[in-house]
Amino acid sequence: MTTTERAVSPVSEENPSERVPGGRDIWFFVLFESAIFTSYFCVYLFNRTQHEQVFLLGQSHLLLWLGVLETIVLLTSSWAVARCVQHARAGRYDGSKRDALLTAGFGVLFLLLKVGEWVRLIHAGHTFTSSEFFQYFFFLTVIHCIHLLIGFVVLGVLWYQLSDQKRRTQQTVETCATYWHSVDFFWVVIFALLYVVR
Amino acid sequence: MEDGSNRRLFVAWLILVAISLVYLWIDHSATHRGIPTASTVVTVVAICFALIKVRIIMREFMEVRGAPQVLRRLTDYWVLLMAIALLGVYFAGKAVA
Amino acid sequence: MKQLTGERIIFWALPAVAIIWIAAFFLFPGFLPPMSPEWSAQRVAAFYADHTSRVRYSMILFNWFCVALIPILMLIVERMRGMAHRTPILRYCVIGVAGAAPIAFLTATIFWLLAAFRPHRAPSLTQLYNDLAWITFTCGVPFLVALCLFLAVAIYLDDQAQPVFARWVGHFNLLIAFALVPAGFAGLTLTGPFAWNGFLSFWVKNVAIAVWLVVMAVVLGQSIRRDQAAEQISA
Amino acid sequence: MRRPALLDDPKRELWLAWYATVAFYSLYTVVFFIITRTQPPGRPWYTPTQVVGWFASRHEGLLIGFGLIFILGGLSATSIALITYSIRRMSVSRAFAYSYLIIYAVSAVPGFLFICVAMTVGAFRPGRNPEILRWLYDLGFLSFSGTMGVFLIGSLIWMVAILLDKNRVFPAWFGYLNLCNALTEVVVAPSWIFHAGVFAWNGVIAWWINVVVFGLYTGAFIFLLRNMILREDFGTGPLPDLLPPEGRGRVLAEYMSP
Repeated sequence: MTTTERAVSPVSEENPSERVPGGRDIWFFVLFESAIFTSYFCVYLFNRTQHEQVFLLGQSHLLLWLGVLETIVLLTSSWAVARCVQHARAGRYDGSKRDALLTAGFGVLFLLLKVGEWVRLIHAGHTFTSSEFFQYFFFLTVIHCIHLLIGFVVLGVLWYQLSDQKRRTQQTVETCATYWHSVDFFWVVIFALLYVVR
Repeated sequence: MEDGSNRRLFVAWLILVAISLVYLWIDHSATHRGIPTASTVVTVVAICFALIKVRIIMREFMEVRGAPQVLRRLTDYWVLLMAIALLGVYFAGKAVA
Repeated sequence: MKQLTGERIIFWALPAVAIIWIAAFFLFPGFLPPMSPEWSAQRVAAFYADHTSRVRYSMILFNWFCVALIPILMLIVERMRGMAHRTPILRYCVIGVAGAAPIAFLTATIFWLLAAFRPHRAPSLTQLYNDLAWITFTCGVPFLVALCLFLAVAIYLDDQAQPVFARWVGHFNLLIAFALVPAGFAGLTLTGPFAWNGFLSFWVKNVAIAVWLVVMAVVLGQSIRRDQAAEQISA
Repeated sequence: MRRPALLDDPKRELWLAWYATVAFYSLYTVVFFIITRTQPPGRPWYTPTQVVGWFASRHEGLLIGFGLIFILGGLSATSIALITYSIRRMSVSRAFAYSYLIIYAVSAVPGFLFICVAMTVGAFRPGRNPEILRWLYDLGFLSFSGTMGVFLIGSLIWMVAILLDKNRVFPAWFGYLNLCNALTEVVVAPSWIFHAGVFAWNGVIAWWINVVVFGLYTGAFIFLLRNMILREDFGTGPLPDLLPPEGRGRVLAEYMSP
């Protein structure tokens, strides 16, 4: 079914109300990967209720404002890539490329903040093996950062697409953006679960 | 029209940032003398806010708003499913503990 | 022409490989007769303490021999190109096991060499290395079995007037695969024909491997010679 | 004597490899889950005495089950070969196909021969020092689950090939499923660190969730490989769409006629 769909799909100027942004296949990934993440979250939440004090104590060592800042940085990069898609659709590739750079820039900023946070925690003696809360903390943040690193490769593909007229297809641009947004919303949930949930 | 959709993205971003900032205040309400305390209300609100943000990201940033109905429905059900799973496990865990 | 020259060099390295193999077999003090799995830890430790040098030198040779098999197996893969197959898939199957089969035996030599490296350690540890070596050596045949099965299928499907390997080579490979089967169950018993020193698991299995190598070498040589003759006629 | 129809099928080698793949995965499941009961894995927090009991309770199962793997385990090469073939059929560099082939071919020894040897040696001499028995137990489980680099890099190679391919050999969603599978292999890594909990080698995250994803992934690729064989036209361009059963014979007949 999908193969037939792909043959028809390099759409650019179809009726927008009938178009799956980025194509169906990337949405399969978004939904499947969020199901996997949800299963991790469920395991975390369940164990959290079983050892509430340990998790609360662990949580008290996090800096909430830093988490909020990271969230805003990643949301901004997501916003930039959404603008990038719109510019590309309108044929304004210069603007599109500028927004792609902004996306990557905010992505790098997020990564730097994250690494700084890890270093701070590890120096304070909170490591992957130090307590149950930090097991989950490092697991979820690291697996998310691996998604982010893959995201940089995806942005590379996006850049490569935008920088040559012959290669450009709106579908690929949207696929890349969809991946990046999914990295963003995984973080939104991870942030709420690690920093805010009580 | 292009400016309109750009403004729409900006508004979506503003709302997302605002919800993120609300977390600071939520957190404040469940901290007693600098030590976090357990709170079901905070947990439920935090999860719901996160999933609302997920839905906004999907609708506005990922352009599900203009996608076929199947995808619109599917993503909504998916977010709903995540909410049921997370809150279900949380309350089940509470009941067991 | 150049290609066949290379293949002939690999092919005529076989006798040298065989010498290493035979030397290793006779040098290792635990093959004639094979060490019994019933030996106590003390006796195993004493064996390695008494025969340290012979174990070491024989297993170094055996280690070389295992890996020397890989180029020979690749010659067979190259012969398979001439078969009347529609797809390269059987070649991929053979390549898929051609690495693992010798490496399984290489792993066994590592355990034997470790056992002989510090023979005066606690006897239970030497016994552990000895068991790991013998089980890996005896049971580690899955890739050889699969290799024989893949070759048999490849030969049966090679339906052309002048097949690369004659049909009986296919039957022969099936027979060898069958002869290797008992060795897989050597862990089940310490005595009898299935034990690692038993008639089926040691003698039948190792003779089968030896016969397979000799027979495959002969048919490989014939096939290379035939190609060479055909090339000279066309030239 | 009549020749079986399969012998005249130009896809006979592909079908043989496919059926062998199905047979291999069935055997694998039966041996690991039923005969040896080594999956779900034993507990990593067992004391040496408990490990002795673990081996004792499945003595015959381990020896017979892994005996079957010692004989038929090499059939794993058929699925590797079929996947290598699928990548060769794509419009991508052969480097992808050969990388895939070599990764899986070489990792067979640490990936599943080690657990068979370690468990056989453990069950083979039950009177061994319990500490040593636990050493074998650890070697078995960790070598089996902990060879995560194979599936990580292997899946990524396959993913990139699928996403670049213009011959439509696999649907793109399966390319992305490879990414999901690769990411679950990252999650196995903590099993080298923890003796208990959700990240241990039998943990909810490091084992149960992964096994579900891996099962779905394996089922999907076995099904898609079958479709690929049905669609194969032995050309170098895009693979045709999958036809309904009645149409397939006609295409094959056209292909066979000179």
